[in-house]
Amino acid sequence: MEYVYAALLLHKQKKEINEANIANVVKASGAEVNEAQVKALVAALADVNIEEAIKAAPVAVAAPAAPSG
Amino acid sequence: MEYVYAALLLHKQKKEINEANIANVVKASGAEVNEAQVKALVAALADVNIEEAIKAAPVAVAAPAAPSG
Amino acid sequence: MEYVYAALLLHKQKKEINEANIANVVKASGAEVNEAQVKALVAALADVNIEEAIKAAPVAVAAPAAPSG
Amino acid sequence: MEYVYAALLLHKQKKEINEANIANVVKASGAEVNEAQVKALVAALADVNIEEAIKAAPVAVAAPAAPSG
Amino acid sequence: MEYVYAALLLHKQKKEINEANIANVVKASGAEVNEAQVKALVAALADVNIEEAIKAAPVAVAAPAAPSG
Amino acid sequence: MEYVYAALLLHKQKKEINEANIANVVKASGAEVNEAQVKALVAALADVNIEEAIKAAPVAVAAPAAPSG
Amino acid sequence: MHQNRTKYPQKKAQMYQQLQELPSKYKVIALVRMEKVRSSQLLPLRKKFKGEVEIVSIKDKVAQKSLSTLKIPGIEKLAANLVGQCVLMFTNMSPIKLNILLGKNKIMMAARGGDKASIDVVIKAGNTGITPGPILTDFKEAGVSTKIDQGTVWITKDSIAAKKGDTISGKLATLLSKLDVKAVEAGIVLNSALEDKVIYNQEELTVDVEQYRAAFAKAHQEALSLSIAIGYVTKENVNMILAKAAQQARSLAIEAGFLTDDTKDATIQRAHGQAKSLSGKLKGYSPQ
Repeated sequence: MEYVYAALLLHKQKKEINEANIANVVKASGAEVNEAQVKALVAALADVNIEEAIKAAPVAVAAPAAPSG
Repeated sequence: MEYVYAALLLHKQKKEINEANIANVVKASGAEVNEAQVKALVAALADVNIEEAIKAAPVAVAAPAAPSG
Repeated sequence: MEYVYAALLLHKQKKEINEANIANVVKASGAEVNEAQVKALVAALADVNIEEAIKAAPVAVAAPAAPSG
Repeated sequence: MEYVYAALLLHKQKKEINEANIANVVKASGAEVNEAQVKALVAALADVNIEEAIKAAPVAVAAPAAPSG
Repeated sequence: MEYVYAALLLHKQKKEINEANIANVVKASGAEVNEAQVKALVAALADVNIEEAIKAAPVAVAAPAAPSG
Repeated sequence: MEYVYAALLLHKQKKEINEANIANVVKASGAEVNEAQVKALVAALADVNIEEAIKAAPVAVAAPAAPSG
Repeated sequence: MHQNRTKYPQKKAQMYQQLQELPSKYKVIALVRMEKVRSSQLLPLRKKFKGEVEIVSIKDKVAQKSLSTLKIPGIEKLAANLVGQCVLMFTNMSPIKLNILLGKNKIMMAARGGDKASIDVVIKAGNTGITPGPILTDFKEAGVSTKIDQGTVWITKDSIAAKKGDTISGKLATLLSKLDVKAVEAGIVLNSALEDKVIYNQEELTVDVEQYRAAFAKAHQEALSLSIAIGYVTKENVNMILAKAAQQARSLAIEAGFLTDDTKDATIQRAHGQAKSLSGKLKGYSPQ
């Protein structure tokens, strides 16, 4: 999930979500960067409107109805 | 929210969530760091169980649709 | 209530659910047959529509699995 | 589902759930026994804690929620 | 459940879901293949629209008893 | 998603989820293997408790924000 | 004490004879005590169970006399339960089943003073056809508002004269019977039954059908749960198993932060939701 956090961080700062930027952010956290994950993330996000995605309010989970019998 | 993303990124990488680390991550994203925000966040996080908090996050669940048959 | 499984088995196979058939199935499971229980079950079917009864399972939205750790 | 009923009948009677026993129960119901189905069930039940499994909330399928946008 | 995963993998790749293909996938995972389970799965899938089934919002049926864990 | 199915298949069989095994399973389905995806998935799964993760609350497919076509 | 009758009344003689024959024609003899049953209940049952159950209404002494001559094992125990006016039912169906069917065939009857209302007793608005008189007081006491129009008593609006469970007074019972409103649900319950040498008492004849209904639902549900948990595919559960497997894959992809076409958006929402959930717990910090 760390790469997704990095992408959201960039998004929030209105920075471009590209491989270099994500790698930079993850590296700055002190962790090693997995290039495959970076690549996969950037590719997957290419057609995603992050602003819309995070606006879609998650629906609360309803408690199971009491069994009727 | 960017500082919270940074904190989650550190948490996920099992890195210490302190002012320097958060500042580093945010800086790496290319943004300027607001020291006061960082301080406030680190202070506030001291009392919080991050693992529990992120597990409590609502999950997008489909609205229960009418059973189709 | 284990005889209910025997009745469901017969029902599924479209066999008649009578005392002899239930007794046979239960006996085949290696258990002793309690005649009174068999009688009561078969009698209850006078007022129980198995197909409807098994469809009557209450549907609820899943509660999020309680995080176990 | 008839083989599962047979397995649960055996389970409730605290009898061993093996191919021979399931086949016996199904045969006693007057139906022909599909050996492959019996084998498949017994294989799938290996290592399973039945008591726990029957308590699990089965997932039912509702129609996909209508997209909201 | 492993056979179901194999079927979904084939489905996703738009490959035919037949006994040989499922057996191949399961075998490739290094496990032994239970022919009966493969047969049963393929037979059950014959009339199913997989695309619809996996899109369906899973709704849990209320458990007969509160899950213990 | 096919790589995730492959991972689940391995998990279910108690086989190691590594690049070679996932690649093998996907290859057996007759599809070409995208090495980068395999690498990314294996890396992403490294810290994940799969048993817990698959128990997580159901997630709907319906994505109102992103048109898939 | 009794005067010896020189001639048995013909009706009793017939019944005596009937009881000599019926027990050999049917496997089951069931007894109903008439103290709780009115003869008007029997007619619809006779119709309903025609060909399946023969219903004989009889005095205890005649029945005892006739049955005691029969060589049917256990009959003496049944005869011992005969008190006063009785109804005997002869059938080949299981006495428990008969009891359940009788329970399903309850009928609404006019209440007598002291009965408890089985339902909310509603007196409908409209013309009662009753000429005004002292009855107006009865209506008033029952809380029913009336008016007089063209020489008859009209009820101005639907009124509840008694709530379910209320005891109905003799006066109200009379009023209800004049209005032909039935307030009491009457069912027949078997007191005992003889089948194949075994005598069943009232308790043994009573089966909680709802319990069985629930047991069937639960048993099937358990089978469904088990089959899904173990991935044993059948026609009934194949859709659920596919949904579950696909669901597990989605959950895993999201938890791992591995973006797939199906789960991208949900993963971003999840990450953002976690940030929101976390920030919601932070005191003195509000993210900008």
